[in-house]
Amino acid sequence: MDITIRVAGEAGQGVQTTGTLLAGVCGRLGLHVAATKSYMSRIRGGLNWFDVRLGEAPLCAGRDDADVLVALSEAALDVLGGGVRDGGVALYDGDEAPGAATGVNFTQIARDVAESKVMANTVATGAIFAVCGYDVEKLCDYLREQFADKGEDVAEKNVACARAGAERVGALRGALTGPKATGAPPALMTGAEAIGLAAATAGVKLAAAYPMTPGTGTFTTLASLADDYGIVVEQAEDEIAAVNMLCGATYGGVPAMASTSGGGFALMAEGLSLAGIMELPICIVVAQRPGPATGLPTRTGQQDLQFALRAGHGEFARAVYAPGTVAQCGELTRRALQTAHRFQTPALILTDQFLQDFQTNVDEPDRTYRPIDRCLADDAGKGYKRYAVTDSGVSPRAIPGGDAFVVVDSDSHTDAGKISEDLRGHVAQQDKRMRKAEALADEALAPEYYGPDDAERLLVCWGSTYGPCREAVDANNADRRRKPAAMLHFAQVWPLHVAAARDALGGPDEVYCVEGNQTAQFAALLRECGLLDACALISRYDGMPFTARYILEAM
Amino acid sequence: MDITIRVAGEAGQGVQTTGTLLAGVCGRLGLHVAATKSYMSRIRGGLNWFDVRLGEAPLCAGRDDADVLVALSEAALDVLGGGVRDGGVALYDGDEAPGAATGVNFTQIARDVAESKVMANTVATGAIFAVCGYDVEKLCDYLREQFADKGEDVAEKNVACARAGAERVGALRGALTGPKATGAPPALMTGAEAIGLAAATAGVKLAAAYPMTPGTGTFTTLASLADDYGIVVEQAEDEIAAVNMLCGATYGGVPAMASTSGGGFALMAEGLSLAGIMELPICIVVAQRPGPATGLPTRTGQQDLQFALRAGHGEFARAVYAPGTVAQCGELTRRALQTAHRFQTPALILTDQFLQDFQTNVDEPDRTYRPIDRCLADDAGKGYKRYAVTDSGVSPRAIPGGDAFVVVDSDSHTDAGKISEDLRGHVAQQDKRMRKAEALADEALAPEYYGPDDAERLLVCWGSTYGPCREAVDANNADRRRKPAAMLHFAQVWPLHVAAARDALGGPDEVYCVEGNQTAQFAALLRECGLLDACALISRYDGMPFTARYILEAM
Amino acid sequence: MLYDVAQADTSPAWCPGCGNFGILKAFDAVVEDNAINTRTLVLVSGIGQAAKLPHYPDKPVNVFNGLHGRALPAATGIKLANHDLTVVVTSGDGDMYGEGGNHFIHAARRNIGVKAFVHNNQVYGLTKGQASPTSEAGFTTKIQTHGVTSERFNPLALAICEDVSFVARSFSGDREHLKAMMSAALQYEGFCLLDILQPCVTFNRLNTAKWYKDRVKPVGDAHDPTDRAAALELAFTWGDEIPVGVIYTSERPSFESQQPALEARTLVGSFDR
Amino acid sequence: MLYDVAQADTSPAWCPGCGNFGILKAFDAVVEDNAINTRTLVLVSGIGQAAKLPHYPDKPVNVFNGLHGRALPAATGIKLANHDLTVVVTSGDGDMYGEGGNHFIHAARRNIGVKAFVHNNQVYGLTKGQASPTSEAGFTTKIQTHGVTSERFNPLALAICEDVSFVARSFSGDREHLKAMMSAALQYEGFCLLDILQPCVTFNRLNTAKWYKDRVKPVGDAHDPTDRAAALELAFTWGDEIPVGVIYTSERPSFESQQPALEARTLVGSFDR
Ligand SMILES: Cc1ncc(C[n+]2csc(CCOP(=O)(O)OP(=O)(O)O)c2C)c(N)n1
Ligand SMILES: Cc1ncc(C[n+]2csc(CCOP(=O)(O)OP(=O)(O)O)c2C)c(N)n1
Ligand code: SF4
Ligand code: SF4
Ligand SMILES: [Mg+2]
Ligand SMILES: [Mg+2]
Repeated sequence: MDITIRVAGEAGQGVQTTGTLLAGVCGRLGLHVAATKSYMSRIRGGLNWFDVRLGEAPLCAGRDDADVLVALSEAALDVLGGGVRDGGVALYDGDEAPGAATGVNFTQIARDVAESKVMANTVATGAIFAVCGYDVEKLCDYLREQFADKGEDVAEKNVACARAGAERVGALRGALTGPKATGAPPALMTGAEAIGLAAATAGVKLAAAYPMTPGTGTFTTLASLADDYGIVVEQAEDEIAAVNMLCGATYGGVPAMASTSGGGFALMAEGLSLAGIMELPICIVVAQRPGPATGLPTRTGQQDLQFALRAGHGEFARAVYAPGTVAQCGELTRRALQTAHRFQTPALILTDQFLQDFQTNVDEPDRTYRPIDRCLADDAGKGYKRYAVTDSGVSPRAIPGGDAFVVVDSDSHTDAGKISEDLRGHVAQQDKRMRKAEALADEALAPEYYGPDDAERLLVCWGSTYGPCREAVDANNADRRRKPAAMLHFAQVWPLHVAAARDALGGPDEVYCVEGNQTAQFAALLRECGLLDACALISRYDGMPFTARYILEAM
Repeated sequence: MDITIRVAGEAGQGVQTTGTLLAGVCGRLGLHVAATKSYMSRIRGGLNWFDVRLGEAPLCAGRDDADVLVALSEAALDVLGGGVRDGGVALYDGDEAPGAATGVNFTQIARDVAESKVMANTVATGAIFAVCGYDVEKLCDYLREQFADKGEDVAEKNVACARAGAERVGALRGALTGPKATGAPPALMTGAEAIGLAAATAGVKLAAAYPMTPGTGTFTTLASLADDYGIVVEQAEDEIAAVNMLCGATYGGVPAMASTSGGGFALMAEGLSLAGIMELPICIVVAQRPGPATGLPTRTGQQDLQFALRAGHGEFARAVYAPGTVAQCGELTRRALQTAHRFQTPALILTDQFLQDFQTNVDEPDRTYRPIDRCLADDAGKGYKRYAVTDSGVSPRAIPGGDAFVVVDSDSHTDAGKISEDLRGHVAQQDKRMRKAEALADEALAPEYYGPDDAERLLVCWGSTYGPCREAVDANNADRRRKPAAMLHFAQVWPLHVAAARDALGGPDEVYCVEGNQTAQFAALLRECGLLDACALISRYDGMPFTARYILEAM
Repeated sequence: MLYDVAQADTSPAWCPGCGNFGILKAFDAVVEDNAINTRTLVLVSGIGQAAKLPHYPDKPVNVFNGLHGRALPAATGIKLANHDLTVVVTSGDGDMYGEGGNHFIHAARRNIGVKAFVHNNQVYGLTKGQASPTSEAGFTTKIQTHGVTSERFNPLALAICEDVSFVARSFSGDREHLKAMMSAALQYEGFCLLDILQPCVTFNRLNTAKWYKDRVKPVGDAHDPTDRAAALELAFTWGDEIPVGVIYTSERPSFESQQPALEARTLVGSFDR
Repeated sequence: MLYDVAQADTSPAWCPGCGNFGILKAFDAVVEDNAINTRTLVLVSGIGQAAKLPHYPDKPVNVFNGLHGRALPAATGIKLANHDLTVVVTSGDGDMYGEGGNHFIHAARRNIGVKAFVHNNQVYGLTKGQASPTSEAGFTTKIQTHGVTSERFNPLALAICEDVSFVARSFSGDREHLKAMMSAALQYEGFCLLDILQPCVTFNRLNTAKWYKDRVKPVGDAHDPTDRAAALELAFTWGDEIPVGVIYTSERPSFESQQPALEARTLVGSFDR
């Protein structure tokens, strides 16, 4: 049992504020929440929507249609009105609503009740509460708490607005029955925030980035945490500067991270290669959006997998993670940082607009500072050689400022880091570095199998498609007429856990690769790795996220 | 029957001048010449060598060992002395030669004969002529011709030097029997020059690049041809500027080209993606060298294949050529430019230090200006839509300045090129663009099969390994005890001619992939394309080019 | 289910009250008043709110809306391909001075015949309000939580130091002045920098229209724009008074006028020879 | 068959007579004379002939020899990670003003506490003699076959315009002067630009040691380096006389001194908290 409330309107009309308030209070009440954002690349006007899906069990994706549409503009009603399911409710911020919608003039009510246009979002939230049959007083409590530091007046005005909104829906009160609170964890978090928080607690000390949607959310989160965790946050002049700052900072001894999107990542490719040869543990969040070039800057997609796997000239080891859930965003950020430091090589976190903005309940996040192990050699001194040749390929790593002199070079170098054109030494160093790739492969995360053991259909996916695929599996299996299905999700896309993948891929007859791109990039990778011959494809590259329905229909 | 003369010494000692003179005169005499360069990333000192291989039949690779070593420094003798084959000759530029070498003090002779240190290279060439049993007077004729515009005095001094050099080898005169002239085409050309000349004759009008070894040779060639062909040659402030200048110039209506190497190409990845969405026919020469990062800047390798295939965010069509010979450098440059224009999408030419510097006989190159077809729509006018949706995916292309307004955008756009967030329109345009990938695949060059039909062993290769592989095939097949072998060379690595490749790969039992990288990147591509399962690998990544011997020993 | 959002994709995508409107209107008027041949006019931009301008003029024009930060090299390529075209770059401060800073230096050094109209709102608009290279010290944002500490980038000074043909400043709120500056820039052969103060009503609450209006002051007739020292002095003047007008001009020949290959005809004109 | 070329890979990889030797010797002397703790000294460079310097000092030092053009952001990262380190960038004119131009602008804007010693030989040495951003107009090369037409980049002027802590020029041929300038730069907190005229005996036949020697002229005692206009005047002086010495100084605080996170300790010192 779940319902979706879609708040829609122009940028600047309060779509985001209303949605955030609604999601926040519902989380606090113990409802399972999944909020998704759809917006245009503009600051005012256009059509944005914010979906708050509520349920009695964990939710990990959005839906195509909505139960409640709160339209703040006419265009919102025009475009999205058809997406309200039969029996659903459409509210319109105006006195006369076109078509089947009900006019509730949130803005006017806010003006009347509180002499404030901006509180229209509270009015709307009150109205939504009433329509879904929730007790508006619970919303009022939440508002009092939220506005506590803004003074009683502001709080009470908001309370009055909420009540007025609830009242004014009239006959629509209780038109729908919202899911019951089932004690879901009250804290909500987005993917972008989860990455940022995990980075801060894991000890990232320099966040250097250049703003780029949808990577910016993580950068902003790190900025908001900077004072608490002692982080220097610097907006670089461009992405090239950012990646080279990371290289410098990690050389200097602190974990460092950047967030960006495809175009910015493209500019970082040379720096990635630098981290490869210098063996620096830099970490980059690549939040995908549809390309090529500027493409659709505020939409989602999974088109940069193959690019992320090969970006940078020359050959070097890397780890590429692709979290599927908000929780994984946190876990894998920590893991990426730790892996980068253990193996002294770059790690990428491949996410996308959908997951960056996806907001859901999380267990109260552990905010304690618990830095990763930087894996430094503490006994380095005279005669220290930064690139000593070892069996594992990992050389003892020291940082400058101590007893050892630390010499690193982008040229081919000796084991002491000195520039060198010794061809044999070059091979020795190249072999040493590439041995780390083997060790990395041994550590690769096994893909997660979800579904019955005897599934006949398998949805193979990676990254943010976890949620929709998992829901598609559940929906498929709920229907007895359909062949049983399972999901195989890769949260690490490089290196692959070959044995586990082979195992899981061997069973089912029908294998589908679900990917947010046109050329089936992950399927290509599986073929390249000898893991899969042919498979069916379920692809989407229109900029919108997958939903369970989309997948089910394509199966 | 072929011999290799290796001229070696410090940078700045005249290795290059001597080698070039020797190669030049031998070409003029109708000998088959293959000259290769091995040099360090420094301007003076170190150890460079220039191999001139002479034969009675076309030569397409260098050799590991040498018949004649002309050592201009002691280090040259130390390091390369062991590489002189039994019965070979080592000359040393000094009175007393260490070890088995013979001292011929070229420098002193030049001073004595011509009061000029620099003419030591002419003395050395004279000496080489004598050792190989060639008539030094033929060299003298050539010198007179070469120095005609420098005045008789200079010419005659050189002649005197050549004669003196020949004389001073004494008993070594005729120690070896050089191959006979067999009427080989007298003109010599390097890969870098062949690309540059082909670009100029094909109508490249803007060459914008940032210097980077080993790409610079092509840029320099274009600069030298600029006056003859009316080319603007601009050294960009960085590679990002270069690629964006190309985008601007091709939009403006002229073919445009850049040359670079891996690190510079990394910086161009975003611009490549721009050309993808804007559908601009830019052309980039990527001359590979070993990475990661700065790596070995003057050595050779084939490590950037996978990167070149996926560089740039988002999904778009591209063509990637990988010439195997100097002749192919010319042909494929023209083809790359024409393909880029036919399909309005970027084309890459993947070469490397070995091939850029490889110098060999070519049929008198056609220097006439014969511009490619830019495939412009000449009837574009009012209501023109740059991105009209067509079956082929190719839209009629107009350029600004005429009747049509030409609107291009890096954002997702309408068929008229206007920025647009219409998701359906986005898909329509993306589909349109990707249809070109299919057409490109239909046009792909079939790989070249060389060897007997019943070969049991197949050497699969791409790019500059053509020569060594072909020679390895010949050497293999000359030995009756060995299983017959053939070569399958891909001069286009994307898209692949799948049918032809499948056909050729199906036959032989033993398939070897010969690649100048560590991770078998082309083999991975073949696997990805379903063309090859497992295969043996012959790889080299020490910075030196393959030789037939290297391959034979690895087979 | 793919919603048909196209109809909500209204144009221009700017906020009501944004200074960009004033720039667009001035531009339209300049095209109209000077009877500029739009067939040979190319508007080039990068990415940002300002960078959308090329899509919005009244009259149709040729448009190259390229990558963030890369308008200048693209414009350079266009101008070299066909120097008969009038090439105008119209883009934001982040675009031109941040991501595009290196191209700004070198376009100035070349003195390429491109006119750069920079919508300087002292903020990153499209990405929602981060500081730009021209943000004031102390300007706080969600990234610069303790305020900007870096020195404001001084584009005028740099352009003057590199001796470009024309350097001016104007204000989006003064239509007539802005038109005059745009028209003047279009007269010059080499690189022209027109830095346009432009209020961003959404993200820049510091440098508002009023803030600018209270400060802009036309340079007097006494100013000799060929006097580099005087021009630099004006370029450094920023506070209670902000000079607007033609700050600097130079006789240095344009890049394209010194290219042997362009003497007889344009590159595109010589393609078929 | 892989020849063992290692033994021929002698060090330094510079041409005999190159101005880089003078810079290296001055640097070694400064380290020696000032008893600089080399354990907390990091030399950062990009790629080029100049950029090899970090590998050659007498005493061992920490070295970060990064990408072409990217020394400054790397140095910024190092300084932020551990601002107790002395971070010196020693690289070429192509590296710093060509490929690295944008970082130069923004390092100056930040006033990050990094000392940039630029070996300005007015040419690209390592890639065999193309023009650099500081090449003279008319300088011909295999690429610039008709000679450079772009304006020489004026790094001093830019750094002065962006109000960095210290701007000086010296000459590799005047050891004492160069040592004095290096030592002075090491005293300042913020960004220090030391542009060092350096003959390239192989590729620059125009700006030879003699050419420089004939022209360099120490700025007199009368010059007040805190006077921006006077400093700019000197920055523009280039011809029969080329001023060397401390051109400009500023009291502007360094970037790192304004970072709240760095108040108590270095980032690296706070990692384990
Ligand atoms: C390579 C790259 N990095 C980052 C971005 C994201 N981005 C788009 S516009 C912009 C800044 C815009 O600022 P400005 O140029 O001042 O324009 P405004 O929106 O203020 O008019 C940024 C950072 C991008 N599109 N491409
Ligand atoms: C991205 C990239 N582009 C180009 C190069 C090639 N490259 C190496 S050094 C150099 C120029 C060096 O000039 P400069 O910095 O002045 O140093 P110099 O050799 O003159 O001391 C270039 C273009 C490179 N290494 N990386
Ligand atoms: S965000 Fe600022 S600059 Fe952009 S349109 Fe809105 S007001 Fe104008
Ligand atoms: S090429 Fe020039 S700068 Fe480089 S080492 Fe030689 S003389 Fe010095
Ligand atoms: Mg702006
Ligand atoms: Mg230089």
